[in-house]
Amino acid sequence: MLLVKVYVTLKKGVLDPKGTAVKSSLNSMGFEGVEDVRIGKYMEIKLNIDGREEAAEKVKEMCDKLLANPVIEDYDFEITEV
Amino acid sequence: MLLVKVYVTLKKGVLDPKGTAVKSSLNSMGFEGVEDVRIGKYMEIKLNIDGREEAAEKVKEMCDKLLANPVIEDYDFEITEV
Amino acid sequence: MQDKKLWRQMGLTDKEYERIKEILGREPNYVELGMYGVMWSEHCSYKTSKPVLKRFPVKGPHVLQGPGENAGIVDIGNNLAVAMKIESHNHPSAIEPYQGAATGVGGIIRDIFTMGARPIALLNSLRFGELETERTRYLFEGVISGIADYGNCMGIPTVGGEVYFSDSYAENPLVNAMCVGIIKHDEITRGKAAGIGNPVMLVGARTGRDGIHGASFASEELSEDSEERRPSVQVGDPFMEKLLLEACLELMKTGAVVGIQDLGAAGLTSSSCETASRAGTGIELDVSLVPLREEGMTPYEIMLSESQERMLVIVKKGREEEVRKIFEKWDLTAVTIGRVTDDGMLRVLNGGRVEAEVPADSLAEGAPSFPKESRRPEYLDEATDLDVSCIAVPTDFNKVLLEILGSPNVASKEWVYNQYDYMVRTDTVVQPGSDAAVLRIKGTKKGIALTTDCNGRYCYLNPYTGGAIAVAEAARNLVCSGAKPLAVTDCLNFGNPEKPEIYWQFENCVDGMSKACKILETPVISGNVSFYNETKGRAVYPTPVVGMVGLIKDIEKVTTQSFKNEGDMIVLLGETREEIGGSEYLKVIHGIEKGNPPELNLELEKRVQQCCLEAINFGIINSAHDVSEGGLAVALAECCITGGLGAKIELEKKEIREDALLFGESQSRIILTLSPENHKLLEEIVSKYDVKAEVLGWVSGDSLTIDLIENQNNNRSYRKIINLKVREMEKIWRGKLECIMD
Amino acid sequence: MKFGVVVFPGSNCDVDCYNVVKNVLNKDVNYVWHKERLNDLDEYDCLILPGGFSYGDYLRPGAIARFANAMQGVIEFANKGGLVLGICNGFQVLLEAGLLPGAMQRNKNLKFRCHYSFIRVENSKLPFTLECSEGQVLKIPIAHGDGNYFVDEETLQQMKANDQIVFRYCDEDGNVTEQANPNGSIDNIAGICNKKGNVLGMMPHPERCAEDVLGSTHGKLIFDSIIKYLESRVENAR
Ligand SMILES: Nc1ncnc2c1ncn2[C@@H]1O[C@H](COP(=O)(O)OP(=O)(O)O)[C@@H](O)[C@H]1O
Ligand SMILES: [Mg+2]
Repeated sequence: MLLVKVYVTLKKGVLDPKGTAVKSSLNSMGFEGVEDVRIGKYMEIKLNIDGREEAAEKVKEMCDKLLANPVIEDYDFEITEV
Repeated sequence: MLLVKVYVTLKKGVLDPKGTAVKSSLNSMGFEGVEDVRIGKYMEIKLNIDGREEAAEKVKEMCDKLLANPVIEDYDFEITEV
Repeated sequence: MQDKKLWRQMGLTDKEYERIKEILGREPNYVELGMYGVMWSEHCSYKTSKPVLKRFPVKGPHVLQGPGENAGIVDIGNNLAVAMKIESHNHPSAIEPYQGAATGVGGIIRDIFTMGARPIALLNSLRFGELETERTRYLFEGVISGIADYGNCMGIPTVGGEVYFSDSYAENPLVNAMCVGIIKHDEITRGKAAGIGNPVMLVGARTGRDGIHGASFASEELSEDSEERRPSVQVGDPFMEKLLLEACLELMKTGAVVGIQDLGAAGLTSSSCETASRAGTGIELDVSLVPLREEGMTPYEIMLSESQERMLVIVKKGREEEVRKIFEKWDLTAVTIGRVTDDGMLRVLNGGRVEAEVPADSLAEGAPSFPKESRRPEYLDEATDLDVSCIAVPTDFNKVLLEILGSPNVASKEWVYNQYDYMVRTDTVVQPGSDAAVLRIKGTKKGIALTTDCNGRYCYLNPYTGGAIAVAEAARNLVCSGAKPLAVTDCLNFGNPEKPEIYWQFENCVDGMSKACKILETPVISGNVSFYNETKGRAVYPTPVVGMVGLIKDIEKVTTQSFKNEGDMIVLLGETREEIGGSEYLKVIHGIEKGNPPELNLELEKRVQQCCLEAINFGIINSAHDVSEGGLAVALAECCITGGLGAKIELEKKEIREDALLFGESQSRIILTLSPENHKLLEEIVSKYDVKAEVLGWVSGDSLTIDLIENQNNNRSYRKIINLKVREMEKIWRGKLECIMD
Repeated sequence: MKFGVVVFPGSNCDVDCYNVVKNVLNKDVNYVWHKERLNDLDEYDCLILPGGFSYGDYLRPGAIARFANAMQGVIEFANKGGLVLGICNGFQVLLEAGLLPGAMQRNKNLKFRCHYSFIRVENSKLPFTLECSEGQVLKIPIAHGDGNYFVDEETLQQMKANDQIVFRYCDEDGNVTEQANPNGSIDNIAGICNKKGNVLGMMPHPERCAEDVLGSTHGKLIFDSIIKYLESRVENAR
């Protein structure tokens, strides 16, 4: 079984309403030095595929099609054996 | 400047409607071997604090207080220099 | 089992344990004990409250279903009926406000469509501590978005409710959710497991270890990964519930359903034993057939899981395939897990092995119930001992009015309800923000009005009167919209009933409510009790929330509180007495939460309401608003603000204090406006009902001014005591919550 | 003339759209179930993608719905010039499906917002806005949590050049101000169309304000426009 960790982040230049809100909450809670917060998604996918390469290809396709929105998001992933 | 990567995940056993929906969508799109999907949050925080240890302490506090919901979520983080 | 007194960990008393042994003629095993533990808990069995709830009037010519089913149902004519129910989710919301409130909404929606009704509206009644603390703001914010996200996703408009803030709720917020559905008379379905041999199906979400009775912690049955087995908070899945709703309603139209019951508290255990008990049958089910979300769940866990979004359906034998097809269409699983039997037992199998076997009826109805000791609380003497003459009458009433308008209890709740989709389904004719929400009933000329009400402070100071006022005010709110009050659903929120003082509060509230329900002819058709709302010995204010539905014959005649036309005459129905005890004014301006709450004369109340309704039905009333928290001045200000118009008021100086005149909360008062040429007609109606109607002034300009007229030695002198721009009042009233929260 | 209302699991304004077309406009209307593989939607003249929470809005609003079987048909229908109106969640689906440019994000204040709002008609030459006038202010409800429209600067300029911005949030008098922007949308955008002008996406709900009893009838203008356009198309064909 493979464990795929997918990170979806907002593209540079795209405003991040959630991140902005969290940053200002942190600031108003008294946390100093918080310069920027960006919020994305973290997904864990259990994949029953033999061969990492094939898996990587599939995961890329999943990301392109569904898991990330190419207009505003970038993605990255790691695959480990479990 | 420090870059903190925070991963917030649902605790084991906690229902994940989003993950379930994505899993069944992937299945019906024809992706085979997708056994499970869990969806969490991924955050990137730019922190202007000297000293990783101090930073780690602060980030832990942020997670406990705001970034994660301790009743249903776990979290983990990494700190790197940038 | 004997030596460990395991039953105590499951919340059963020694006496109850003895009773179980008597019923079974043997010692219960672990699974059985767990099932009795939850079913005989206060939450499921009503063992403490039952004897008192019997005092409610529950009958009426239009009642189609009273208490005892998943929801109550009243007739509204045209072969249509309204199903409604309110339920608390206080404790879960205190632990996890978002999910707690969300699953509360999910649960109450299921209660409605379980009856075969299409849910058409949601309301909620909420109590929090004062907004000064961060914790309270967190709870408030979380609860509101939990309610919003669930209801919005379901596409059921959240059209009304109430929010109060008081220290007494700081540790124990109250989250009561109400749902209203519409149904044809011949489509009413009940939670009955009838017909020996009929299959029992489980549909909807998979079963996980959500919210399993806390008692399981310390048990010996927990194995290897017991760390992982901590009962987790229930997480709501409104999308799943939406599918479940549509599938169930579609299914019920096929006639294949014999009985249906949602899985709420005590999950599979309660739904199976209750349906069997109602039908006088038994149920045999096999936990190995239950679709699971997690591995290695024990029969105990499966029977007690409170995973949301599940339904138990008893279908006619031979029609399982039809049922399965409908659920498949909605991407849901439906599996047969058992069948109806004739031996009255709830038998739990695990593959071939019998895991539990107990009389279903004894689980559902067998909890020994005793009235509790009841004693008048001592605090009452102190709390009602208020010498009003020691309270200085303020000099600057403008300032006082603005301050009360900015009190979170009085201020506009827009910050709350703008997060709710209150328009979906396109029936919402009167949106949140008036006295009651109004929905049209498509295909008819009719509408229904909905409200929830309760002033916990009144109930604290005088439970009987407070309970009665809750009912009276709810009815008054409906009447102000042009609706005839029909029926009540109630949610009784109290502290620990084992304390005689709390039990006394409980009894007195119920008695006051019962009296009011009788006189106003609004029977109680469903409800819910939530006890143990207390922390460190401090209980919440007794808070018996009243949800009420009323019928509007002609949707064109709907009335709202806002002033409509320049030049309209303003009339006050009812009478202002010197009553400032327990008022918002005393709390906000003087920091006092004491005194006797206003008196309520129910006969007068009824006449005022009938008078108002007749005038509205006559078509001469342009706006109607009941006078409640903040008194006459606040009510007038609200009419002005929501209508965007000012008013010129002249009040006769009476034998009462000026602060009582402006801010006292005397009951049975309604502010009406009408065109002056209709005044004669109004007077006729008023005299018929022997009600006082005082002309207060006119809708006019962009300010609210109140002049006090004093008659001295045949000299009339005028003194301006209020003079405020509507805009200025609006800014404070509308902006307050947003300003605190954002 | 026939309308189709596409129903995804989790759609909840489907009944409202259906009701308006059927009972207010008295036109033919069908539900189109998401599982249907529609090779040929020619029987329809206009398809409506209704509001709601398709697939719970889990992941991203509209993201999963766009893979529904019926969407293939909708995309072909649109490419052939058929009228497609996406309202609220329907708009989000159109964005995810690439029928319209841009993407939706969480409202700026992170909260769901439901209330009447005002929008200004920026393009009144579309099949959807014929009955409106340029600059006309419509009073119309919004109800969404993710209505914060985003598009990159370059595309925005192209859209402007093509007259693709159809509605913008404004105040009662038609001023496009930041205060009137309920969700943080770029340029106060409330509704856009594709280049050809046959696909419209809008966050506000016209189906909720098409009857007097509900407080505004401005939403009816959109439906009336569609009908007028379709009628004239029939006329022209003759
Ligand atoms: N305060 C009350 N007044 C009237 N009826 C009540 C009250 N509390 C509970 N009931 C009735 O008792 C029955 C059981 O209530 P409850 O356990 O809350 O229902 P559910 O099983 O749906 O959770 C219902 O029919 C309900 O209407
Ligand atoms: Mg129930």
